[in-house]
Amino acid sequence: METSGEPGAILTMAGIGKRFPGVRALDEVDFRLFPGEVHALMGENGAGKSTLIKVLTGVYDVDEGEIVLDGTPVRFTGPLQAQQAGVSTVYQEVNLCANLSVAENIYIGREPRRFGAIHWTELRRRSRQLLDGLGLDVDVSAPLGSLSLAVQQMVAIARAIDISAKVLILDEPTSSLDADEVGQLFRVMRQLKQEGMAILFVSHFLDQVYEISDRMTVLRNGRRVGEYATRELSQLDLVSAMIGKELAVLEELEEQPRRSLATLERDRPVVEAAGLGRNGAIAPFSLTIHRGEVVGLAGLLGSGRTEIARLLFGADRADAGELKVDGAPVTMRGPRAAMARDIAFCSENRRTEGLVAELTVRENIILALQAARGWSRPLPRRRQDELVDRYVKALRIVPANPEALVGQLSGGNQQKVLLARWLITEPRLLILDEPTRGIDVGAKAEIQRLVVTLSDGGMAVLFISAELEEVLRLSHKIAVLRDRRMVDELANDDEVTADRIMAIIASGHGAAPPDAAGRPHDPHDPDVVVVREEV
Amino acid sequence: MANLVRHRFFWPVLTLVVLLVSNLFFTPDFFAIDVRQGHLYGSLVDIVRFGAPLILVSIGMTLVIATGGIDLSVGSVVAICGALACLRISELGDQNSVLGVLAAVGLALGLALLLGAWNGLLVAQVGIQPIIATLILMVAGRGLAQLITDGQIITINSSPYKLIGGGYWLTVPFSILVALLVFGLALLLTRRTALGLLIESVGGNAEASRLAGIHSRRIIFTGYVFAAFCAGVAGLMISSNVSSADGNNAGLWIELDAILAVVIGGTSLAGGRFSLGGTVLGALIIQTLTTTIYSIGIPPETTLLFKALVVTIVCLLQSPAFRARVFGRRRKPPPPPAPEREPQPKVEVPA
Amino acid sequence: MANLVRHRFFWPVLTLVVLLVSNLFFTPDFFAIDVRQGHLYGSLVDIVRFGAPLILVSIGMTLVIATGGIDLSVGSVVAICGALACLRISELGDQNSVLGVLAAVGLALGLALLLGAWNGLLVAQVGIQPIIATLILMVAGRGLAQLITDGQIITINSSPYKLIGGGYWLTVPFSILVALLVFGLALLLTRRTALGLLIESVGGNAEASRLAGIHSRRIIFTGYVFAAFCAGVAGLMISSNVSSADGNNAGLWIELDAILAVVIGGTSLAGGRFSLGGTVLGALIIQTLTTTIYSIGIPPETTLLFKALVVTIVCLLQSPAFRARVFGRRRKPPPPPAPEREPQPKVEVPA
Amino acid sequence: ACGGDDGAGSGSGNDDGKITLGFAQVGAESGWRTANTKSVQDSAKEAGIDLQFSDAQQKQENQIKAIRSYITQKVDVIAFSPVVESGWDTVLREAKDAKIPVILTDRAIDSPDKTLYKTFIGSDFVLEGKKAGEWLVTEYQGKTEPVNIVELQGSTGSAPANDRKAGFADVIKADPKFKVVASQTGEFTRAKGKEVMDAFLKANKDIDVLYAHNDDMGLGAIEAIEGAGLKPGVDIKIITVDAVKDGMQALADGKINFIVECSPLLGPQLMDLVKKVVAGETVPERVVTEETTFTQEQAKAALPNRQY
Ligand SMILES: Nc1ncnc2c1ncn2[C@@H]1O[C@H](COP(=O)(O)OP(=O)(O)OP(=O)(O)O)[C@@H](O)[C@H]1O
Ligand SMILES: Nc1ncnc2c1ncn2[C@@H]1O[C@H](COP(=O)(O)OP(=O)(O)OP(=O)(O)O)[C@@H](O)[C@H]1O
Ligand SMILES: [Mg+2]
Ligand SMILES: [Mg+2]
Repeated sequence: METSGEPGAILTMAGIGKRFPGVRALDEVDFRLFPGEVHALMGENGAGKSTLIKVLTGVYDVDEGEIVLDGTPVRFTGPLQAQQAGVSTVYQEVNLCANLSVAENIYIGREPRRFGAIHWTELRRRSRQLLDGLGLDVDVSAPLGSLSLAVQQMVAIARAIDISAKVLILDEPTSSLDADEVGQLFRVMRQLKQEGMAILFVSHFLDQVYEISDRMTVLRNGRRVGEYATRELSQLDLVSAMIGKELAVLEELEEQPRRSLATLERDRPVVEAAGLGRNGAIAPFSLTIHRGEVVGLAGLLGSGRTEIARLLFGADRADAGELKVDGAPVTMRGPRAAMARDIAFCSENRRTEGLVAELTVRENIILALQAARGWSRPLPRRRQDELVDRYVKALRIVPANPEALVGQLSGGNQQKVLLARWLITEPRLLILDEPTRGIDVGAKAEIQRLVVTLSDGGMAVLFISAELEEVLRLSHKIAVLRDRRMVDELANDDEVTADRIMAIIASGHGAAPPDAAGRPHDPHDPDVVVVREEV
Repeated sequence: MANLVRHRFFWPVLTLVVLLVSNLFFTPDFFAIDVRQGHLYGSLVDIVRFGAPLILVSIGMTLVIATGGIDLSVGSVVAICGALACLRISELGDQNSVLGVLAAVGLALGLALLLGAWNGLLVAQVGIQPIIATLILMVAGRGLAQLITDGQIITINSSPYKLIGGGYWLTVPFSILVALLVFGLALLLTRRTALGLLIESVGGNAEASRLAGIHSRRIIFTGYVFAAFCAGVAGLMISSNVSSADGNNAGLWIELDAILAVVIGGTSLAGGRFSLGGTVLGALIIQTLTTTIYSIGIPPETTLLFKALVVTIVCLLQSPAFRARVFGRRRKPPPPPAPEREPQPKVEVPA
Repeated sequence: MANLVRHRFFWPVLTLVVLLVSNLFFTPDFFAIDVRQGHLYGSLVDIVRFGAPLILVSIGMTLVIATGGIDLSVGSVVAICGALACLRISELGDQNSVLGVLAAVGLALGLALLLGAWNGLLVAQVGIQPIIATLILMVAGRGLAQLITDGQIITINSSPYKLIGGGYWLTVPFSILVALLVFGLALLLTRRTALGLLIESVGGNAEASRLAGIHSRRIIFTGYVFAAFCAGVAGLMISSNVSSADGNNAGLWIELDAILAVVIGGTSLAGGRFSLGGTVLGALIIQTLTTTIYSIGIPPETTLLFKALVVTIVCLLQSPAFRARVFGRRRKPPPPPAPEREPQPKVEVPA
Repeated sequence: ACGGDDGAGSGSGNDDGKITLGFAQVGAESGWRTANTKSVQDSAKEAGIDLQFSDAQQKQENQIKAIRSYITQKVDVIAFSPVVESGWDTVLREAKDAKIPVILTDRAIDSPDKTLYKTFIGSDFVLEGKKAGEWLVTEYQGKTEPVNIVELQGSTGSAPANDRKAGFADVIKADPKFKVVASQTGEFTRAKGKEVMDAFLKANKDIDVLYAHNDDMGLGAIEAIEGAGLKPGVDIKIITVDAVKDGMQALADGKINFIVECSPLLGPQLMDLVKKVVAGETVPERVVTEETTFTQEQAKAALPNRQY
């Protein structure tokens, strides 16, 4: 290939290779990106997508191969150089400074100035404008760390979009976004595309990929499988290209029977929350989860789903209401108290609240089980290996090396490790907060199947996902949240559709669910309104 | 009122006021300030004057700590700079030659910058952990200072040099002016330009900053150079104040006082957000504490205990967890090392 | 071979060997070990014997650092424990009474545990940053030690007490046995139980550990208590070795040596992974360095520079970034404080 | 020029006629220093002098601050034991301007302006070194074979260490048979003294004499010598400086051969001087503390009524 790259392409990567100790992350990968297109980079977890992006933007050195940007060969020494050359990137893990404000995060490194000094009012004005454009209404001077992961992701996107670049790279930008935000993002992406920007997009949501992309490149095990026009490749073909075999994953998923409350034998509740709430976080709610039941939480970004999970697990303390486990009232003093009652909580932000990056896969997986046993009764090594092996296989964690450091795993594989940690504790109530975030189609189906199997075996599950379809598919019962209050609870049956839930969220009320005492619960009852919000 | 109490400077200012007022019982004219022989004179002036070196060192330390580092070598830099300047001046034919003194001062400050660059190099380029990297210079620097002074104390007799630490300018002690100048400079550099923001970003999340295209290394490097520069000026001041350089004892323990001042001022040792004003306040508290110990005549055996007691109280008051337990239920996000049971730091935003 | 070079102990061990061998040029029988009067005798034995207190303190420091903290107060704890034990023994009717000595030792160690608990409380419960929290005890502790000794050096004459730091048991210096015992205990506790994993997890990510059901606070607390205990034993050893307690100088600067030992041993100050074996190695390197300085007759004025030089070399060798540049192209991800990409030849070094 | 009357009469806050003495101590770094402090405190009480006392924790800065605070408090006399030798001109001039007389104790200062202080009372460290050297010369008189000496210095750069080394070297340099084979700092502490001596013993086969700048290092070294299976005082002759109780005991036990006294008990002499200065009497420029040397026999005799 000539040095000037592919004619017409803004970016050409040829024969790219990258090794990490023990892993060949990229092997002879070619890639082309044209102006005015959205190009999806597809592949299983650990296929090398993020690595390709990092190699391109100078986060990692390239071992071999050639990168041509706009006709000139380049080899960036760091993200700054890439940015200056017109490549703007949102990396997979949200990488912002939690201690700085939203506005500062958006403009850091390119602050608007006046007389050499930072023009603070301008900085805030522009940030607000930019976020408005993405349909996000947040206080731009709030510290970023106080906002949910999804908002942080939107901020990162806003920052990247604002850098008027030639190439925009988005590595799994939608992994924790709701349909609404995804819509906003796509609107902006289309507009940028119109203006001639080249966009590289990574996502495990096939629907999104088909909706937005023009072409796609598929990676498998660090090698390029091929480049396709989106229109010409069926979803099934895409999946088999990614996975490498004719796996009828999608069909299987379609076939999965809708769970229904009718089929569930409601013996005894595992947990019952009555009027449980926390000032400023979630208004008092009532929720009962039975043995073998999957309860889904539906709601928009920031609607308070995570808060419910945290209260049930004792990660935060409730300041109102009552919580019963097995019929006995308890005060959750902390995660340990919950774990002692066989409750497990797989948190949504794997990086800050989940994994310990410098520990190995094995150590991360056994961590919760070991914590529950106490320090003096170490899990015998043989048993550790057994458990870890089983879940590495079951969840197809790559690399399948239990002694690899978790921090060096790809995002999706990290998520699987976190899930494995809680599965081996064999809980009676498993709280899953966005368990499928950043997980590839194959593994997602695997996890969904797992939830079904587990609940069939009597485990109670509280399932939170930004993907409404997933919630609908798995849950016996769905609680709908809006503005940090539970507005409805519905038994999942054929009547219940995504549209109907969206309608409930939009209108703010549905058929009032009965609360723990069996008495109908009116969401507008002033007694249960504990200060909704204070700014 | 509640707002006042919650202001981040409330507790430090209160401590300072309490310390100052408690002096009044032992020295009734403690707050008196008058002009004698054209010089401002009074206990309060003395506190700032003697506190000036600590203020300087603490300002530099603040920036280093904000980048997520720490600088243990400032005490040695103080000693080295004082020693070098005094050595050069002692070698002058005419110790009162202004040019000669300026040259000596310039040389000493140049060396300070170099020492800072060495620290910065070890931390930012080589990647040695800050405590260790600066520990090296802390140890080596004492040795260097001793070599410069030849293990002796160099005494000089130079009125231009004397000005820096012991002189007056328009009735105000010159050292106070220098400290003010450096403080103003640091404020200007960090708050009027983007430097402060960049430092906070690097200290808050170095990796994210790098991905955002910030030259983290350069920022960190600059921090150490600036800290060494401040320490150098402090070294000149201390040696000028006593017209001599003591390689062994000049600046001994000043790094710990400076770290303390930074923390009392509300900057977290974990890096990130910093407050220069708070640091100056912290340094003043420490200096006032020292002065108080002398003026109320704490017996020497208990001086250390007394000092520790006051510091403990200030630190407790600064701790959100402690305040919450003692003064009421308003809680703040937990500091990293004590993660349990604290409520989540969720700031409410109208959704 | 390449594997050997990449072993994490390769560079520390190499340094130690080089230091030891270089002694051979000055003291030909440096490696000779013989038995005199039923005691093991030789320079190598001395290094371990005199290094025992540092080894002890460093072991405790390792665990504290692994939880993401640091303990500056160990030196003061050394002084306090030595002082208390000696005071009690000096008050005994019969200083050779084994029971009396045991009681004194027990009392001193009990106090050490208490002091550790104080540190742990401030850090884990109140949430004061570790450097500051332990700085308080560092300052106050010296005062306390002086109060206990009344500013004097307490001299005792007790053969049972003498055993701890200066005695022999089956020809082996008792202090070496004690250090071995504590080392073994720490290894056992952290590696045969799950404690090590829990500590590493807390040090790596405290919030994630909390959510995984680990009592982070309790772990952190325990770390400080253990560190103080180790320091207490070291204090007994030091005072026993010279049969006297010096509240002012015992354990001075030992915290810095211990931190250094921990880092040389390959444990990151950021917390997380730790290596007790590496720490012992690090402590031995530091002690060997000190002995080397005596035996090759480095003049006192330059000992500090020499010490810093060796430490710098060790730290450089431990730095992956530096090794990459000097020894070849094998690269590792950069350590946290140096966030930017591995040095490219292009990266300007503003020095 | 004598400001005694002025200071006491008009300025002082205490008009009860009692003399106020501001004493700025170096610190509490050793037992010697503590005895010194006690002596000053006790004799002040005895002499009916009101004592303001401060501890500089070995820092000149602190000491200057303390002196300044005495000036502010308008005490009658300031006495201090300078941490270091130089850098006192300014603060002493301030005292002079405030007409407060100053007395130096125990350590001298290095200033060309002798009018800054009234007098200096204290030991002469160079002389102490010389006394140590002289004993050695006498001890080895008539012998020709080389004498290997090891020296344990005080804290590097401190005045006693510098002077005791210099005085000793000055005397022994006359005879080439005296050879200092190793000299290292033991930082004035027992633990370091022991550690360094241990290394000396390993590195030097043939040590005849140990000269330690204070008793504590000597006591530490004795332990090391015993540990090596040698007899201190016999196989290796030991000279130390200070004569604290523990040192005297060792001397009496024959483990040390000779001690040069460096007495901390200058309290009574100091109080005398204070009274004289306040009364406006002239005092000598230099008052040397009453000090002696001890051999083993003298130690046995002196030990029972040794106070520190
Ligand atoms: N710093 C590193 N050190 C060692 N191995 C690494 C490192 N970064 C990535 N890898 C390995 O490289 C491979 C590719 O990872 P990459 O992050 O590119 O996957 P991905 O396609 O982005 O996956 P996902 O969809 O899960 O995000 C993985 O096997 C991963 O373990
Ligand atoms: N659209 C928004 N506008 C403003 N603030 C928001 C928005 N979405 C989330 N937040 C902030 O995020 C915080 C946390 O949201 P929370 O995690 O409770 O929501 P969630 O329902 O779990 O959302 P997610 O879908 O991200 O899991 C809220 O306290 C709120 O401050
Ligand atoms: Mg990825
Ligand atoms: Mg959530």
